[in-house]
Amino acid sequence: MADQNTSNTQPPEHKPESKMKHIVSFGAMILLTVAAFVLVLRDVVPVVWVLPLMLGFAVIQVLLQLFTFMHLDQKGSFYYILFIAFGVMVAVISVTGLVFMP
Amino acid sequence: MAHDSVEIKPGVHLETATFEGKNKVMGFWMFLGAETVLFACLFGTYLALRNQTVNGPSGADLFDPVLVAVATAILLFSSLTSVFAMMAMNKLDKKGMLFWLGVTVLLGLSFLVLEIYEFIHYIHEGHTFMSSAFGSSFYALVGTHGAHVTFGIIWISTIMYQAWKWGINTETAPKLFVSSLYWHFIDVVWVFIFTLVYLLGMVG
Amino acid sequence: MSRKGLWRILAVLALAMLVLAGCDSSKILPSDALNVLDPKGTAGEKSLDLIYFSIAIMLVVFAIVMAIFIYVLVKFRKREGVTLDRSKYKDHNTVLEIIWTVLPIAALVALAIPTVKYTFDLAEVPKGDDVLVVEVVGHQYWWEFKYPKQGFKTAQELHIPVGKKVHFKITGTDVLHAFWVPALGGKMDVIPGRVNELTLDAKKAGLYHGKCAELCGASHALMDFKVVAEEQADFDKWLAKMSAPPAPVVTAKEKQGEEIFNSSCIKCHAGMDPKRQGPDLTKFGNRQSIAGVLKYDEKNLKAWLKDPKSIKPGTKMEKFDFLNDQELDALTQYLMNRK
Amino acid sequence: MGTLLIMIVFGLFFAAIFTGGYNNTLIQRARKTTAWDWLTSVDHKKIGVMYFMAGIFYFVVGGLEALFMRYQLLVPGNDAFVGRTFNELLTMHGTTMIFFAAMPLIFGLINVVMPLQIGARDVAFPFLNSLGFWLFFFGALLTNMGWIFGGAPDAGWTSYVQLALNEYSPGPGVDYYVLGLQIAGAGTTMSGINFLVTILNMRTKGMSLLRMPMFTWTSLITSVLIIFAMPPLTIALLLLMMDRLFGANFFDHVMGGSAVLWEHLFWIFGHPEVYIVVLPAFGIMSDIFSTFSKKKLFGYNSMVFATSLIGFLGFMVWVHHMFTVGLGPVSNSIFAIATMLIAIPTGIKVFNWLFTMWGGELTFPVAMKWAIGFIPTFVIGGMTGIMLAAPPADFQYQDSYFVVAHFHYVLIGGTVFALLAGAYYWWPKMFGKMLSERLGNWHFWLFFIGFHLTFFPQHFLGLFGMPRRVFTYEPNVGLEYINQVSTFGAILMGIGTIIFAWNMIQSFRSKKIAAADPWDGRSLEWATQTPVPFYNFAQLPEVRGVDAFWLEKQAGNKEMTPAEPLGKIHMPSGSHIPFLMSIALFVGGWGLIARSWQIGVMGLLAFGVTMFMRSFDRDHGFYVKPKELLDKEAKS
Repeated sequence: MADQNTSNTQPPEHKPESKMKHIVSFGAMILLTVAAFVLVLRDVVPVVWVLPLMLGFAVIQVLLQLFTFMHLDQKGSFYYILFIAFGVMVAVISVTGLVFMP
Repeated sequence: MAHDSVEIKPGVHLETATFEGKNKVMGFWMFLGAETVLFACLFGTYLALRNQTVNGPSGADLFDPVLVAVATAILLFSSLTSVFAMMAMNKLDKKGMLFWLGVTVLLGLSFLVLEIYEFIHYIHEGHTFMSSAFGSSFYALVGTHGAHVTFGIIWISTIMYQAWKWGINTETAPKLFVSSLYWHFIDVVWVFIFTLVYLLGMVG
Repeated sequence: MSRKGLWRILAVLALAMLVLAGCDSSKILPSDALNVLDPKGTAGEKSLDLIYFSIAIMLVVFAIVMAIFIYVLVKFRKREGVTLDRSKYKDHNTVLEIIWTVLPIAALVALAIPTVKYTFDLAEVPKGDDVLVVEVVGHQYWWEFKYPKQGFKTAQELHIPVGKKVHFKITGTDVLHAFWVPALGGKMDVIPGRVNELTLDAKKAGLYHGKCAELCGASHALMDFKVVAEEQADFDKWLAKMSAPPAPVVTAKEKQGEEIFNSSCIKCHAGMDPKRQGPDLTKFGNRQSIAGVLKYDEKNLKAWLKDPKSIKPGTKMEKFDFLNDQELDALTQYLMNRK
Repeated sequence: MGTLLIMIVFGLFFAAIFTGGYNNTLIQRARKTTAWDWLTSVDHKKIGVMYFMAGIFYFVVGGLEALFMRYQLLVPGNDAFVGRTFNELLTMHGTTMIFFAAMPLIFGLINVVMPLQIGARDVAFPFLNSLGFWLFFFGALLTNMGWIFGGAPDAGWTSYVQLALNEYSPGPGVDYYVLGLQIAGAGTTMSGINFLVTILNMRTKGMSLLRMPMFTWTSLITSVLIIFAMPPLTIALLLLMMDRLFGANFFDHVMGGSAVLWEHLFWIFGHPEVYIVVLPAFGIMSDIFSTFSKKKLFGYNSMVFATSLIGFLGFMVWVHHMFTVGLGPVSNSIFAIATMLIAIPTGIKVFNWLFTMWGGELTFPVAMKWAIGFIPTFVIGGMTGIMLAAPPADFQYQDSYFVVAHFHYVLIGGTVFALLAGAYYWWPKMFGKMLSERLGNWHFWLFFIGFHLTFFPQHFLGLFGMPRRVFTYEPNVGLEYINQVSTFGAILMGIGTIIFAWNMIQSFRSKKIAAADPWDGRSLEWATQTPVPFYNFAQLPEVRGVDAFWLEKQAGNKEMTPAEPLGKIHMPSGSHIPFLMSIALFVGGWGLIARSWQIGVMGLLAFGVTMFMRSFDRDHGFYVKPKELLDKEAKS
């Protein structure tokens, strides 16, 4: 990344993205959403499991968003992933603090 | 540096073709990192205060699963259409891109209408911004998200106009790309809102 | 600047300090009433132990750093005509770097162990009949002390028996305050809508000063209270006095004072309106201070009644300047006889 | 209402100027003025200078506030500034020093120096840079407007609820704090993103991350901290604004709100904020030690590691500001240990500085004197910091003068000393002139001695039982003389600052242009000409290692080896939109403070309009041709 300042920029060539990938990812998101709704509206699992499972589904869904829709799976995303990860870390610490130390 | 020499052809990542574009995309990811923490603080506030209803209605009394399911579906779908728009942009297919962006904006608008309807409904039920700490924190969190959606709709519409007038080039492509990132991010936030606000509220 | 100039300034400063110190020791030496370094209770002693222990560790570290620092400054300053063999000075040294990473860790572990132990010690809730429970309520800008078991409350003045654990349940009604008796031990925040707990004791009888340690408004600086630590017998006497029915009103003057009290003061001082609550004055005659900051005498009481805001800015107490001298006299008499 | 009318008139006036409502000749004439040049500049060096000068201004303002407080505390029972007035002074002193003095001074130095150090021609987002500055400027102005209109904020710089709620702080005071800081905070976040992208994307050829000067490294970590620490503050301020302006109930315990929530949000921001202001100070010190020891920084890699670790740990220690809140021994112990951990990377840094000097060839110009003075001072501050990290001991220190002494040792002994060192060190690059060493020595010694006289005794004030933020204290309990010594020290610091001001004025008046490399420097900023041309480098340099310029000088080269042939250089054009945007928010914010919703909404709408102006602004800058460059180079 160091010498972008000077090198004559060669536009990154595009690896063709398939529409299919996004549609599959979208389908998975819908499924996860439905699953979360089912967890809450029907008694399929014990109550203590509802929140962790729901959160798990949400996290998977978000990862799908980030890595397919938001293109974090592409090359050169190292810094982006680093910063989002750090943001998530600070976010988790803050929420934990706010919720568990009232 | 702006290089006039970037060749505009299908399959080129126009959004990061110029130096400005690269900076913009990276800067925007950092902004999203900041937004993550921003929303986390609102979530933390909401979770800390959500049981403080002060004799008002609680989440379990208020939330309607059908409404939330519809809103979620709309927003998820708009995220997909936004991806389609970006794929069209990469193929330099201006018409296709504008079409998908149009769909995205319309879906966003319908989400907004649904949310406004929902808020009006709650206010009739006695759940207002001022009624309790639960009310304040609920509207602060969901309202901030709604404000982001509103801003996104205005933003994307503006850039649609610019793309329509100026075409898809190294100037408009980064803007389009960044606004689509923003739109996905709004969807990401919504995933947590429907999980931690609505579904958790229904569990009690 | 010449070196001479610097020394001149230093010498003047040192002289000034000496002259000042020679004047009046009560202005430079801490008083027993509120000295963290000379605690009169278990909690304060524990805090002080840790303070001294951490200072000791820090002084060792400071000495090491300063020794290297001074050596470097003296040895390696640029001198005309002297050249050092620079090849032997490297720009990194893994062994050294590991040493100054590991040694601090060791020092910190040494500090962390007693820290955690004492943290849990101080949070321990004492049990048994022997424990005196006092409820502390912080108000802008006064302190209310309730003795729930004994069934009375007082303000600005906390009496505790020597040698007994006193368990405080601390809460507030308006803004944040912090309850602090430096001579007895550490502080605890006063948070409305939340009850915090703190355990203190006094090992020696005496009068200790209490402070509000969290910015709470215009008169934050004046939100003082007194802690009277007394032997069990004296404390029991005080309890009896406080629990007894109020002294009868005898003289005509006191009667007049009572009328004035019942027609105006009572609005706030009998706790009818929680938002405008003032201290309970049933046993005002036993107090040692007025408003927590003034010496208890007639003159000060009158000054306070005439213009409380000039003494405590922002206090909710109204002016009683509509009373004429005679009425003021009657009211003061009445108040000071309520024992 | 009168205030509002004036504001409207002013608003129209500015709108007219900027939109061309006036006749064109006037506009043309205005565009040629120096003021317009600075107002619309996107040059990182000019913006840096503006940040720096604004920072100095607020440093003096905050210092005056401190002197007023010290005067009040000279004797017990003094009645010069009591009650609310004193609370306004202490609130504005804290707020001003942290947000309007330390931060802009740091941003000033980062702006001027960092792009030069990495061999860039400008920052990544010149427009955002300018916007960040003007938002800061108008945010700071708005906060200080309280002194004139309706009372300054008086709930402490921490603005703890419920004291900061309408019921206990009636009037607009705290509103100024809430809105002013929100505007300034938005600018800060932008600058953070801008610096970070600049450092990651705009380094010249060969400038790998592990070859960057330490100041650039600390700027990088600080930028990361800014990006992730400002949002909690934004939210805290937003919630407080909702409570005060729109009747929400986040903090009112009667309606289910929580005061502890505010403390959490504030300190989740507040603790990283401490590192935001102190890390760049470490960077400045590292560069200065290295330069004036004529040696490469000792343990460069461990320095980088330590800086990152401090930044990382900075986010998980905030509860040590809240030990007495009653969160229980488990929370307190965890955060106590996390806090102590920070001592380890900090210790690494101190030893690395000492060993940078070890075997060096030390010279002591004023910049180095500040750095030397920094070591013992900062070490004391760090040590009292560890002492404060032990909850049982902290129960006694918390909110007493001991804490005041501690954080002044860190913030003055660390940040201010470093900023003053940086000022003397980089002055020639910033202004093209030198500061007087003679006056500088007076400045240093007076300030240094004054500082220790002011704050060292305050440790004892705290241990003798004096709470902080009090406008008076009891007589005859051992507090009088110590307070007097403290006040005396504060006066010395004041005199030192006056001498510094005089030094600056003398330097501006002097005609002598400084040498390009007056300190025999090591990093790239010294490889530029003085004064630095607006494009910084005619040809971007190629970097071959840490201390790039020094390496070239050692190899016998006078200049850096260029990494590119002489070609046309693209530079961004100036823009008046940032100024306009900030004015819009300023007016809108003031409208909200005055509880005039119309003006508030108008301001926000105007802000929206300026955003469109920006979006549709298709000015892509201009090119500097090689011929012009050569002419310029030849001239100088």
